[in-house]
Amino acid sequence: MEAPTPHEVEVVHRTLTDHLPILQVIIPLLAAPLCVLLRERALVRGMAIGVAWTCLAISVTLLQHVMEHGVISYAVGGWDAPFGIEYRIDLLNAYILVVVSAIAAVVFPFGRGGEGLALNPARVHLFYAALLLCLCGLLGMAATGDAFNIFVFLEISSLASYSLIALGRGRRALRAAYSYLVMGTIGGTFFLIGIGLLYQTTGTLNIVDLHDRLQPVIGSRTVVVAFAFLVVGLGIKLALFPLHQWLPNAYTHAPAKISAFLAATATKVGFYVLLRVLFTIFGATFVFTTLRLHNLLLPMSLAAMFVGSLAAIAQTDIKRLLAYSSIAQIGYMTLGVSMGNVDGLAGGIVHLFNHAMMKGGLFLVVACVVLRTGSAKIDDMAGLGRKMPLTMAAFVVGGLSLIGVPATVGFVSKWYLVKGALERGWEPVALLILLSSLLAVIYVWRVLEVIYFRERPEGAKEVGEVDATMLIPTWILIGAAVFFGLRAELTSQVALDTARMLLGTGL
Amino acid sequence: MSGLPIYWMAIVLMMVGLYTVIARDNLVKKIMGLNLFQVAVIMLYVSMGKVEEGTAPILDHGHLPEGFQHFSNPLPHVLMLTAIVVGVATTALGLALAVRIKEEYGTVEEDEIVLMDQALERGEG
Amino acid sequence: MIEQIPPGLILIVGGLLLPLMPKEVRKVLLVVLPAAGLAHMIQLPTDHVLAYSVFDYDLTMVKVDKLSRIFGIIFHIAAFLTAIYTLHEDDPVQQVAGLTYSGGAIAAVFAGDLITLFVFWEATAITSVFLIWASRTERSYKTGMRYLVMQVGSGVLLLAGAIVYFQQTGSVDIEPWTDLGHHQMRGMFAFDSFGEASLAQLLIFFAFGIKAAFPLLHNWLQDAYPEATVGGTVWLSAFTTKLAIYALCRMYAGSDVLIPIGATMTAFPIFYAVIENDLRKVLAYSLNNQLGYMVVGVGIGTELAINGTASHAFAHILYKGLLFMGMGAVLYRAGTVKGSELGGLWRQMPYTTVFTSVGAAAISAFPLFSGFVSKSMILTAAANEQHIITFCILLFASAGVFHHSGIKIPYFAFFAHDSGKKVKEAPLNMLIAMGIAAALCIGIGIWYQPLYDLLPFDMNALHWVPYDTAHVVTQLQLLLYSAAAFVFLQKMGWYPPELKSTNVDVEWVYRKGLKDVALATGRALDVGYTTFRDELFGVAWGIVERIKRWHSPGGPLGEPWPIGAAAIAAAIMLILFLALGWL
Amino acid sequence: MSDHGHGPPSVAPEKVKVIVGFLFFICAVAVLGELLPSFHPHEHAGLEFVNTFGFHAWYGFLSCVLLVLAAAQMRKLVMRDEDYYDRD
Repeated sequence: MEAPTPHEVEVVHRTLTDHLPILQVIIPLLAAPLCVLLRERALVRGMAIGVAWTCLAISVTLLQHVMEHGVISYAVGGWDAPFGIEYRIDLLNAYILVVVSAIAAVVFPFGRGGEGLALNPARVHLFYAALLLCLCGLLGMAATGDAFNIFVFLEISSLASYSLIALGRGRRALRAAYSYLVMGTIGGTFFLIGIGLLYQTTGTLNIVDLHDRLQPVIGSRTVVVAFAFLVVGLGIKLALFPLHQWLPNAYTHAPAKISAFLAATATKVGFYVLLRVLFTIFGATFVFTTLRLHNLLLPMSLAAMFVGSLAAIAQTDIKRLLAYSSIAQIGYMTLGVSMGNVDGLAGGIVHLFNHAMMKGGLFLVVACVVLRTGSAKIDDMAGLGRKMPLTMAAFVVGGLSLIGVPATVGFVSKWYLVKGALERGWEPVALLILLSSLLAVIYVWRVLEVIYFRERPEGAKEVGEVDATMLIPTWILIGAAVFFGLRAELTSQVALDTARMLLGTGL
Repeated sequence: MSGLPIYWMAIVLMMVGLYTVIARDNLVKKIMGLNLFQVAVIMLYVSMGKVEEGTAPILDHGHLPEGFQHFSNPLPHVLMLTAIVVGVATTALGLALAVRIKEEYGTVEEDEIVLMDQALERGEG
Repeated sequence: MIEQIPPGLILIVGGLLLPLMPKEVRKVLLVVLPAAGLAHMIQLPTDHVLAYSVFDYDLTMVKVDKLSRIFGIIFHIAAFLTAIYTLHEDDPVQQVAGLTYSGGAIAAVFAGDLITLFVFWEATAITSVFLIWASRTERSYKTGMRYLVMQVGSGVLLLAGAIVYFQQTGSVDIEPWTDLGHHQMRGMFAFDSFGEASLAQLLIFFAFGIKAAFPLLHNWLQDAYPEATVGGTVWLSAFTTKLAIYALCRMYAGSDVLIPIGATMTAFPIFYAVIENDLRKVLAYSLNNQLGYMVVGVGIGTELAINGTASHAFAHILYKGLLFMGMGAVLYRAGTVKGSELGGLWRQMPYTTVFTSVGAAAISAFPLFSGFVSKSMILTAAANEQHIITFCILLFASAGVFHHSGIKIPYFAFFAHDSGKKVKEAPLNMLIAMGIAAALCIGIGIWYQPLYDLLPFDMNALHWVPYDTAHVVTQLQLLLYSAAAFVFLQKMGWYPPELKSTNVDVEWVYRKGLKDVALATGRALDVGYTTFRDELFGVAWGIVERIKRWHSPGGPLGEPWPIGAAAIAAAIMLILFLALGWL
Repeated sequence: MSDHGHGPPSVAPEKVKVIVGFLFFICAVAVLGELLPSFHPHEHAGLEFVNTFGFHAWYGFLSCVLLVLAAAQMRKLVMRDEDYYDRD
């Protein structure tokens, strides 16, 4: 045996705290098979909630650590980067980890479990196993610094979400899950091709290392092809117009709680990976100066904003309305990216966080409605303002935030987007942002009109307010949407710092 | 024609797979197409690992085996083990969904399923 | 803590929460919220300031001084009375609109900078239009749209002015008056002739001018108020225009241009009031005329004139509200307020008759009624500053006001010839609201000192006594001989009868003139052009239709595509992204 | 009074006569009020004519007569059918 190297000595002396980056991925991963073994519904549910809160605690600790001491690099199994897999937590992923685990911590306890699932109650533990795997995948994507590892976690979370969506009531959930599976697999495979081509060119999979080694060959055809495959593959995952076709049906027919969870996290993590690919792997100069990505991303984003909003106006199903609105909101995020300046990018990043809160909250409201009335048709919500005042008030606040009314988070994101557009000299784009907000007024107002100004039809099912297990998670998310709207500096400062870091103009 | 023939093979296989996904209405055939598509990528990766004149990356008493100057790269093979697992899982889940769809709709032809869903929606609206 | 709540917020937030409440709670809140708001506002000290910052800009949410205080108080009282007046109806739309509208107006009064003012300025516009739409008729819908265009337009001008001003000075704060000596005040934006005004001054001037219903900008008022609901008109009559008077007073005090503008406003609407048949529209014209006095007062800008303006606004909100309440009660019971269809209601609605007559006496400024103790200040201020022509016009208008508001309204509604209508007395809550308003009209006329104590400048220092023999005698002469003239004209048969009609006003320009011109142009041009225009219209309409169809469920963008199509989309996007590298 | 209206007068003609008589009486009193010892007209430069005897009385009367006659003439100019704007 050779004498231990200094490196190995360091591994021996690591404490539990040092393992936090991997722990929050490992814990849900191990908890999932444990669910299958335990089987007992209450136990499994409690464990899932416990795992979610543990992950939240870990991610908050990590974020604090990153804000104070800078980037954390963790070598899995003691194999140092670039040869081993590196978990690399900087400001951006720390932020995403907090968003994802916070949403999980709020959404998992929602309801008593098992409602709205097309599943034998004796098998609910499998649902939680899938849910934990999905969480594991999302956190893993955000935490890892290895491109191939991202693919693996991407597939873990995707496979879990296909099965979760298929658990929705009604056979259309099956078709939605199937479509998502096919499209998601194409997206994932595109991503894999992109990584393969990059590996072929550079011989590394570590994201930071990739960036350095790509610079000498950045203009080569292989790199450009890899870029196209990566962006389109991720575009499918984050439902960028016109690659969004899987999303409306998936969100509409999935169990309501799953819609809330996925809408608030899955596309957000996809967006995060897009940021990583664009800015950390390829670098802003290549993306915006050489390729001029904005020429394509800007029209796609604008189309997403308008098609999503217009389609939302025309829907008769509230879940589908929210799903189309999500497509529009994703358009805002990529619009921020396409601006390629600090304000725009910060607007996109802060909107990621804001949209997670408001859309998560709104889908939870819908989950309450579906549970009480058994229908997600907008017309069936007539007169609910009186019957479910607290739930519907949450919808009002969430809707206002979607529009971007001042004092809500929606306003903060739009502020930075408009600022970014003006800075870039894209006055018409700033105008279009405001115009699409007007469309949001229409689709939110349509629902509010039904809720408050239409009488509950004679003979309609008698309904009442939902219980605290649903109201509290809903109002936590909606309340956060107002809290962070009033204290905008809390989120926007992180977003601005992150944007500066990604664009390489600071930090 | 430039590039190695193996790349062209991978591309052709990929296109066949994607074409099947696009053109076939049968959900099981779509899964098969998806499989072809994934296999093409696996072949692309595996071919990357081959180094001309390279041998298996196993040390022979701490030295390269006689007559070899290089090792082949083992990493792509390792990566593809994971990708194959992902592919198997996807196929299994996809087929399971196809079975459930067959149970619920009585068919696995997508065009028929779309028509049934639209009729249902019109009935409700 | 309680100081951190801006005035008006209680009404706005409370109003927005109303739809969540059951019917009975809504009714209680409707009355309690204005009372609570008043109690909260009263205890704020007069130099209270509440600043906040939005992004990097420091703004002032609340700035209390004597001027904002008196407007705040009367706005709360008006909201309280109107709330009582509308209790018999259960229309959440009106209740929400009424409370948020009044709350917005109150918050605007206390705004310490132009941006905050703009926010609440627009808030009053958007909330108040629902009081018109609440009539739920085709006609009220169109009227509401016209109203909204004018009101929002005013807000846009205000914002534009604020931005220009900010670029010039780097500040959006609303500055206090400059004291020029000789009891003369000057607002931050005051100017004496249009030639010397800067762009910011002009933009904001016209923003205020629209809401204050300056001549030629006035027509939205007469257009909208008669179309609102019974209660809606009472809400409307109190806030929008008085908010504009307040804003003018704060920023344009001492602007000479306001004096002829105000004098015109007092005179010309009364001609329309004489021949108008819809009695609520008569009141709208007379409201316009009353605003004229206040505008003149602002324009004069002496301490006495400003006190006169503030006290006249205070008294005016009460008696004008009372008159609209009276006509609202008639409309509610008789189903019409057309002079030609009314008459002789005093037997069936005795209380309403008495209360409306009190309002009529107050607006006519009879001694012992509220109008007398406030209006005479403005006239005296005009005389003091030797605005001779203005003074004569104001005097003429005073006689005219009595003639159409003081005599015509009660006469044609309650007396004259029996219309044969069988109606009931107004509901109790209406009577209570009218009773309180009437009591206040008389109370202020007799015990005016509490009102004078609220005014921005110390009345004792101004040596002002409302009741001296000369004031009382001359005012009585003016009014009584106007009444005699009414009798004389009726006897001679010269009095224009009440006729069903529409009297065209400035609105003709945009409601008829422009339309006719467009039509005539269309006809004059050749068929090819018409065809082209129709084609264009058809194409535009077709595009709208297509957008609708495409995005609806079942349309290509309103419903997810089958897997094959989605995969093709992915392939095409791949090609497009690949193309980026080659272009 | 005038021939306007549809039904019978809502106040009996005798009562109207009394009311009108009372009005004329207080009109006279109001003018005589200027003779009161406590009557001290306010002096304003340029507005001396306002303080001539009975000025407010005749000014009020004349204002109203002119106002109504002018308005009646104006009617010829501005009056339209009730549904004027609703027609095309």
